[in-house]
Amino acid sequence: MNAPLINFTFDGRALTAKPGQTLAAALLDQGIRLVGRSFKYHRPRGILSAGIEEPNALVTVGSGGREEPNTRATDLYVYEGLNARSQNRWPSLSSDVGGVLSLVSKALPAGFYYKTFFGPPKLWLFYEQFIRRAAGLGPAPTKADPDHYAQRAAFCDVLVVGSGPAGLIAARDAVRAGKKVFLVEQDAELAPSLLRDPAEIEGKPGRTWAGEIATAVRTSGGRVLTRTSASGLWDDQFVCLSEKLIEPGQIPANGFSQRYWHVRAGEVVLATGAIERPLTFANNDLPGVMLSQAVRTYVTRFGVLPGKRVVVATTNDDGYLTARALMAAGAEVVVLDSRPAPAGHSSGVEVHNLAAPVMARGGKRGVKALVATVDGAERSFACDLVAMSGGFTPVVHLHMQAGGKLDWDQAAQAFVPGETRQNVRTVGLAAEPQPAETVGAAGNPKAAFVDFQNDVTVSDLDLAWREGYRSVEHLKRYTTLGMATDQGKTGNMAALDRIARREGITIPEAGLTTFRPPFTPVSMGALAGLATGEHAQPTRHPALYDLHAARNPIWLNAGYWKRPRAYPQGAETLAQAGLREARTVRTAVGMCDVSTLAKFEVQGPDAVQFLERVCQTTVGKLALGRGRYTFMAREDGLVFDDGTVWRLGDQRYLLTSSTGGASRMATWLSYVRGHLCADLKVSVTCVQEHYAAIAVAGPKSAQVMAALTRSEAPRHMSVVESTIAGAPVLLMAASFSGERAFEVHFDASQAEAVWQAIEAEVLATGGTLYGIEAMELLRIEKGHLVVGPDIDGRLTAEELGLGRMVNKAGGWIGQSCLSRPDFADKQRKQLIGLEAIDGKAIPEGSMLVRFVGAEAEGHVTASGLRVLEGGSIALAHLKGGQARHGEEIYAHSPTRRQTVKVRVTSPHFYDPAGERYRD
Amino acid sequence: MKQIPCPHCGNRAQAEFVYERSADSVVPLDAEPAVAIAALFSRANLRGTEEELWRHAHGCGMWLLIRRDRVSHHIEWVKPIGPEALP
Amino acid sequence: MSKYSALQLLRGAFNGQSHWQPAWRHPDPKPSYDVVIIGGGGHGLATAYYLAKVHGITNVAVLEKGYIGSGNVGRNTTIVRSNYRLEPLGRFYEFSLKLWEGLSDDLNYNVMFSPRGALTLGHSDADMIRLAEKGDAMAVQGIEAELLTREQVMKIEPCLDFSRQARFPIEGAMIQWRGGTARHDAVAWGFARGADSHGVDIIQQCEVTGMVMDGNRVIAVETTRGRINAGTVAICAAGHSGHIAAMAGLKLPVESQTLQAMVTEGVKPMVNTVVMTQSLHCYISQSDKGGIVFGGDPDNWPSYAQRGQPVTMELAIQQGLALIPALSRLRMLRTWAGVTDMSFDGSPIIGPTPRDGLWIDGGWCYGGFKATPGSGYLFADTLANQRPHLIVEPFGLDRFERGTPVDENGTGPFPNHR
Amino acid sequence: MTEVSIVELGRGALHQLELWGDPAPTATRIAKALGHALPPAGRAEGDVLRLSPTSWLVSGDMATLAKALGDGGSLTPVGGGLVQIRLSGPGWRSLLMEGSLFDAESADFAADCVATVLIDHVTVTLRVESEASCLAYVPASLADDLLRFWQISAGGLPL
Repeated sequence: MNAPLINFTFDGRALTAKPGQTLAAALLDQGIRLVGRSFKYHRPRGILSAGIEEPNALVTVGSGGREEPNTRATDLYVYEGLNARSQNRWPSLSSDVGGVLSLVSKALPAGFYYKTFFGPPKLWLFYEQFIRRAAGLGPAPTKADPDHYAQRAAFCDVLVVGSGPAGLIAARDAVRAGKKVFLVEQDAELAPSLLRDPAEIEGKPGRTWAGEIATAVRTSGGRVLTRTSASGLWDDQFVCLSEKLIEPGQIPANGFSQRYWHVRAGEVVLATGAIERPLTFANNDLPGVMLSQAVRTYVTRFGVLPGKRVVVATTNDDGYLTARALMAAGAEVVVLDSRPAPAGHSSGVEVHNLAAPVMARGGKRGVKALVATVDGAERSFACDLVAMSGGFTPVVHLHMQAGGKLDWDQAAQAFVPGETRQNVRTVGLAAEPQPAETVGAAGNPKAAFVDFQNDVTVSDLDLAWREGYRSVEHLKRYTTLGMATDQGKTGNMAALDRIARREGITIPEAGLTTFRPPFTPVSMGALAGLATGEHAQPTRHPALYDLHAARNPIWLNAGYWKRPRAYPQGAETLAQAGLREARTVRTAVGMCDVSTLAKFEVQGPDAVQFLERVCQTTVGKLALGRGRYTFMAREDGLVFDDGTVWRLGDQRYLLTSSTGGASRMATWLSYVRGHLCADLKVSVTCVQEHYAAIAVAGPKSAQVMAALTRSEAPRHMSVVESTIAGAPVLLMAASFSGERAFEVHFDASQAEAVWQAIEAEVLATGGTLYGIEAMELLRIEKGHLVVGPDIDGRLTAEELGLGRMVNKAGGWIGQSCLSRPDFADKQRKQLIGLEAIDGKAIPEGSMLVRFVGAEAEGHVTASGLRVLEGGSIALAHLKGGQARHGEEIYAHSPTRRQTVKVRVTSPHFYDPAGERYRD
Repeated sequence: MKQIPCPHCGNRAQAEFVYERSADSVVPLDAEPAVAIAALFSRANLRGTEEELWRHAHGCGMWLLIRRDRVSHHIEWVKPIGPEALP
Repeated sequence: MSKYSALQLLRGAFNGQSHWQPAWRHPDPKPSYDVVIIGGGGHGLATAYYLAKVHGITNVAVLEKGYIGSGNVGRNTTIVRSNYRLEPLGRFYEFSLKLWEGLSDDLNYNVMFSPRGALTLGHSDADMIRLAEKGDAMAVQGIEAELLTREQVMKIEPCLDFSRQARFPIEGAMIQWRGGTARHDAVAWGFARGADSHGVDIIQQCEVTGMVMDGNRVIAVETTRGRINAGTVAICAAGHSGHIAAMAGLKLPVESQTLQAMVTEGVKPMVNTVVMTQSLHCYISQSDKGGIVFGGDPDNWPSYAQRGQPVTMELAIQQGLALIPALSRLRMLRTWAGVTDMSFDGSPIIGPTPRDGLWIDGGWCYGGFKATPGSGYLFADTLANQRPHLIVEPFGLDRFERGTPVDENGTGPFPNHR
Repeated sequence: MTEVSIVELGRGALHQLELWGDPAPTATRIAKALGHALPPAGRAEGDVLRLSPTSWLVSGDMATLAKALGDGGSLTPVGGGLVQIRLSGPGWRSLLMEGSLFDAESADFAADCVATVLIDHVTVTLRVESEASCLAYVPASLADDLLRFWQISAGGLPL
C-alpha cells in the first residue's frame, strides 16, 4: 500500500515527498543536490548528514510570523504545504553573485578582517555595512510569532537522553527497578539507528523491541518524548528539553508549536551516540560528498539512493555497512579504506586498502570524481557520490555541561566521558565509540574544509597556528571554527588533529573547547514561554483598577503597577487635566487611589524596639491613635525609603512606605526581623494588598470625611477606626499634598462600595478625582520627597533636610556607617528648592551649573509649578546647597536645549508652617 | 539551577530562592563603626566554600544559612534562621 | 612586527599567506621584572601595552593562568559606550571611548570598533526624564548625547514593538551615537601583539599561586612556573581579584558573580544599534556575523563557575522578545558566562592597595570590556608614576571606608540589590 | 486535551496568624480552641493553613482564635490581598506543572498539603483540597495575569 505523497515546495518548485521523509531525504529523492551556499565564500553546498549535525543544508521555512530561518533540511520532516527556501544566495541558488567571493578567497584567509579596514571608526562602519549584509545566513524575521510556547516542569527518577539500543536498555532497566523514567529522542522515531541498521534484539525485530520498552516507560508513569532535544544540563541534574510539537513553519492545531521542559532528574543517562566525522581533503564540501552513515540512512530508512556510482572512503569498519546497503540498493560501489587489508577478509566489494581521498572533482551540480592515494599512488575514481567516514565523535556535550571530564580513547581516536560530579552517566556509543583511524588532511589545504558552514579550511588552521593562535580556544575564535549553527559537531576533531600535528603533540594534549548549552539551537520563543508581548512581565492591577478603567484615565506604568495618571475631561491634555485636578485639590477637595503604598502591620510587645531599629525617627513617643512621617536608612547610613508610622493599638503599628520600594522594604524588614532581631516578640505582616487606600485631600476634605463617617474628622496625623458605606475603614489624617488630607484604608474586597461613597461625596462637594500627575504637582510644591528621584539612595537624612527629625537617641540601623569621614564634607549634595527667575519651566533632570560651560554641581530631581499662582519651581540636589539659598544658578539641559535661570530656595514652597493642616 | 533543600519546604528549585549576602557581611546591631564598615565593605569572597544568607523568597519566605562551594556550587548544608518556630 | 594592511593580504594571495609572523612570542618567564601584571585579559594586556608604549617601561611580564583573553574580555556582549550619569564614571568611560576611536590604527589590529549607536530606550515619561538627566550629565561633560522621540526611534530601530499595548511601550530613547560594539577577542589579541612588539613578555599557562612579602611590601609572586621577582605587582584579574588579593592578606569590597550572555543563529541585518533600556535588564545587538547578542542580569549569587543559571537567561529573553517580537523564531545558538568582580557601588577599583608595591585594577562589575583601553592607559600611568591618575582617583579602594562611593544607581553596597 | 476547570472565587475573609516568642504554650491554647493542633509545615487542617514556620493563614471564626492567642502572637486581616482560584478536574496537577518548577504531580502532594511556589513569575500558595481539586491563593494584583496564563496553558496540556 502506498501512502499518499506530501506536497511541498523548494525555492518555489512544487515537489513531493514520501511520508516520513525529511526535507533532505525528499530533495535527494528528487535528485536535488545543491541546497545552500556557504557563509563566507558562498560555495555551493549540498547535504552532508542526516541529522542535527548538518552544517550545509539550511533553509528558511514558514511564512509571516512563522518564518523560520536556518532550519536544517536534515532535521525537518516534510509536511503538506511546507514552503522551504534556500538562503544566503542572490539572485538564485544556482547563480549566486556572492560566489565571486570564492575567487578572491586567497586574499581573505582566516582573520583577514583583523588586518585591514584601518582608518577612523566611521570608515569601518562603512565597510561593515557590506560585511553585515553579506554575512548572516537566513533572512531577518520581521513579524511577531503568532504561536504559543509552553514551558513545563517535570520530575523523574531517571532521564534517558537518546533512544538507541543503549538508551532503551537503560530505560527498561530503570522501569524494572520501579523508577519513573523520561525517555527523550530528538528524532521523530524511536531508535532511529534501528531504522538505519535494522536488527533483531533479544529475539525480536528491533523496532518491536523498542516499542515495547516505550510502552513500559509510559505505563509505569514515565514519559516518552520524540522530536525532543535535551539542550542543556545544569546543576543538580536539571535538564532543559525542547520538544517540537509540530514541524518548523507548520501551523499548530491548538496554538502551541513547542514545549520547553524544565526537568529535574534523579539520574541522567546519556545515550547520545556519536557523530560521524568527515574526511579532510580538497573540495570535500562539494554537493554529493556525504557522511557514510547518512548515506546509509537515506538508502535504508528513507528509500532514497543519493548516488549510483559511489566511492566509500573510510577509516573504520562502519563504512562497509554503507557499501553493502548501497549495493543492495543497486549502486556501484568502491571502498577506499585507509587501513591495511586485514588477512582473510572478504567483503564482497571492490576495496582499496591504504587508500585515502586527496581531492574531489566536480561543481555545483555535484561531485564527479574522487582522486585518492592508493598505496602511495594517486588514482581517480569517477563517481556521483562520496560516502566518507573519518570515525566517530561521541556526543559528550551534556556530560561536559554537567561538569564532567573527558578521557581519550586511543582506539576510537575520540574523547569519551570521564568522571563527573553529578549523577550522570553515559552509555552506548557515546561512551564506547567504534574504533577508527585518524587520517590527516590531504590535498590542497585551501580547499579542504574543516568547518563547512563557516568555510574554515586546513590552510586557515595552519595560518592561525603560524600566527601564534595555538590554544584551541584561540584557534576557534581566530578562525571561527565551530562557531556556526552546527557548533562544529562534525569538524572539530579534524581541526584538533591538524593542530596537534603542527604542534607535535597528541590530540588530548591539544585539548578541547568547552561545550556550553545549548546542544542544538533552541527557539527564543520556547525560552520565553508564554511570557511574551504584553505579558512579558506581569502587570499588577490595584484593587480599584476596574473603577478607574470605567472613568477612562490616562494610565501610568509605575513599575509593575498600572495607575491612573489623570482623568482628563473633554479634550484636556495630560498637563491640563493634571493642573485642573491639582487646583481643585488646593481649592476644594480631590480623591486619589494610593492603594499601592507598601504597608506593614507591626505588632507585639517589642514592636517599638523593632521599629526604632528600622526607622530613623522616634516611634516610642507616638501616642495611641497618632502617626508621624518617618524614613529609613540602609546599613551604609544613606536614606533609602520613607513613609509614615501609625500607632493603631497599644502594641500595634502600621508602617507605610513607598510603592516602588515595597518589595525591597518587605525583604529588609524580614531580614531585620528574621535575622538581626530573631529574639524579639514582634510580628511583621505585609498588608500592602489587603488594604486598598484612597487619599482625600483639600480644604474641604475634613467636611467630606465628616459627612461620610458621620463624625468629626480626626486631626492631622491622627488615626481613627470608622465606617464608610458600611465598611470598616482606618481613617488616617495624613497629607502628601500640603492640604488637610486623609488616607482611607480598607479591606480591598470592599473597594467598590467605599470608592463609590467617597466619590459621590467628593463630587458633591465640588471635588475631583486626581491622579499621579496632580499628586506630583502638589507634593513638589509642598516639598514632600519621593523615593527614586529625590530620595535617591545617595544622601543622608541630614542632606535631605530631615536632620531634625532623626532620633537623637540613635539605635537605628545605619548609624555607625555615618561616622565615615567623607560624610562630614559640607560640599556633598543636599536637597534644596529652586524657583525659576523668569518663570520658564525648569527641565526635570537638568544639570545645575553656575554658568553654561561650568561643571555640574547638582541636578533637578523634580520639577513643578506653583499650582494656584503659577511660576516654576523644582526640587534639586546641589553641592553644599543648604548653605546656598538665594544664590542664582542655571538649570541646564543640553539634550533639550533649555537653560533656565533659577534661584536656590528652601524646598518648601507652600504653607511651610503647615497652617493648612489645622481645621 | 540548583536544587536547594529548604528546611521548611523540602527540595525546591533555586529560582524560588534569593541570595542575600555572605554570612561575613552581616552587620550586627549596635556594631562599632569599624566593625560595621569592615563587615559591610570587605569580603573574603573565597574561591571555595563559604556561608551565605539566602531567603526562600517565593516559598515560605524564611531566611536560611547555606554553606556552599562557590566553584562547584555543591551545598554542604542548609540551616534555618529566624525566630523560634513550631515543627 | 610585520605590519597588517590590505596590501599585505593581497601579497598573501600570491604566496599562500605564508609571510605572516606570530602575533606574539611564547617566552619563558625571566627571574625578575620591573612590573609583573597578574592577568592576561584585556586590562592586563592593555596596561602592559601602554606601560611600554607611553612610559617606556618594557621590562614587564603579563602572567596568564590559561590562554590570553580567556576571561571576561572574551565573554561579554562587546558593548562600548560612555553614557553614565555620574561625573567620575562619565569622565573615565569617555576617556576610554576616545581611545577606542583610534585603537585599530594605534594597534595596527582591526578591533572592529563599530560606533553604530548605543540606544537606551525609555518606556515611560519617568524613564525619559532619567534619560534626559543622564544625557544632560554627559553633555555638560562634553560627551555627546541625543534624546530621541518615539518617531525617531522608529526610524532607527524599526524592529522594536511600537504598539501602544506593548508591555514596555517605547516613549523615546537616548542615543550615544559614538557608542557601539567591538570585536572582543581582537582587543585582547591586538593589545597582546602590541605589547609583545615593545618587548613585554606574555607568559601563558602561568598561574600565580602566592605572593612573597618583605614586611608590608610585595616583592615577588610564586607561580606554577616558578618565583618571579617584581618591582611592582599589578592585579588585573577582575572576576578573581579577591582570590589574588587574598594572597597578600587583603579582603576587597568585591563579590564574584556570574554574568551570562548568549547569541542566536545568524540572520541578515535586523538590529542596527546596541539596544538597551532604562528600566529593563536586557541589552541586544547584532554581531557582524548576524547573530543577535543578548545579555541580561547577573545571576546575583556568588559563583566562580563560568556557568550561569538557565532561568536568568530566560527572563532576559522574555524582556528581549517583548521589545523585538520578531526574535521569537530565531534560535539561541550559544551561551557563555563570565565571572565578574561585583564591587559595592557598581564602579571599578583602581589604585594602590594597603600593601606596598601592590596595585589593583578590578571591580569592573559588568562594565569592564568597554573600559579596556582606558583602564589600561590610566592604570599604566598610575603604575608608572606610582600615584593614581586624576581620572581614576575617585575609584580608590579606600572610598568605601571614607564614605565616597560612586554609586551610579544609588542602590547601596549589595551588588544583588542593583 | 487534559481536562481542568479554573474558577476564580474572589477575595475571602482571611487572617494571618503569627506567633512570637516561645510558640509552644500559645499553640497548645490554640489547639484546644480549634479542636486540632496548628498544622505543621506544608500542611493544612480545617480552616488553618501553614504558610511559614511562624505564620498560618486562617479563615472562619476569629473571636475564639483571638481569645486563645492572647498575647502570644498576632492575628492580622489579609484577605483583601488574596484572590482564591480553584483548579479542579483530572488535569489540575498537569496544569500546575506549566510555568512552574514545583512537583505538583508527586503523589506526596496529597489532600491538605500546602506549598508556596512560583508560577509564571507569581508567588502562589496552593492547598490540595482533594484528589479532585486544588485551591490557589494568589496576590490579588496579579490574579488577572495568572488566570490568563492558566487559561491559555490549559489549552496546550500534554496528554
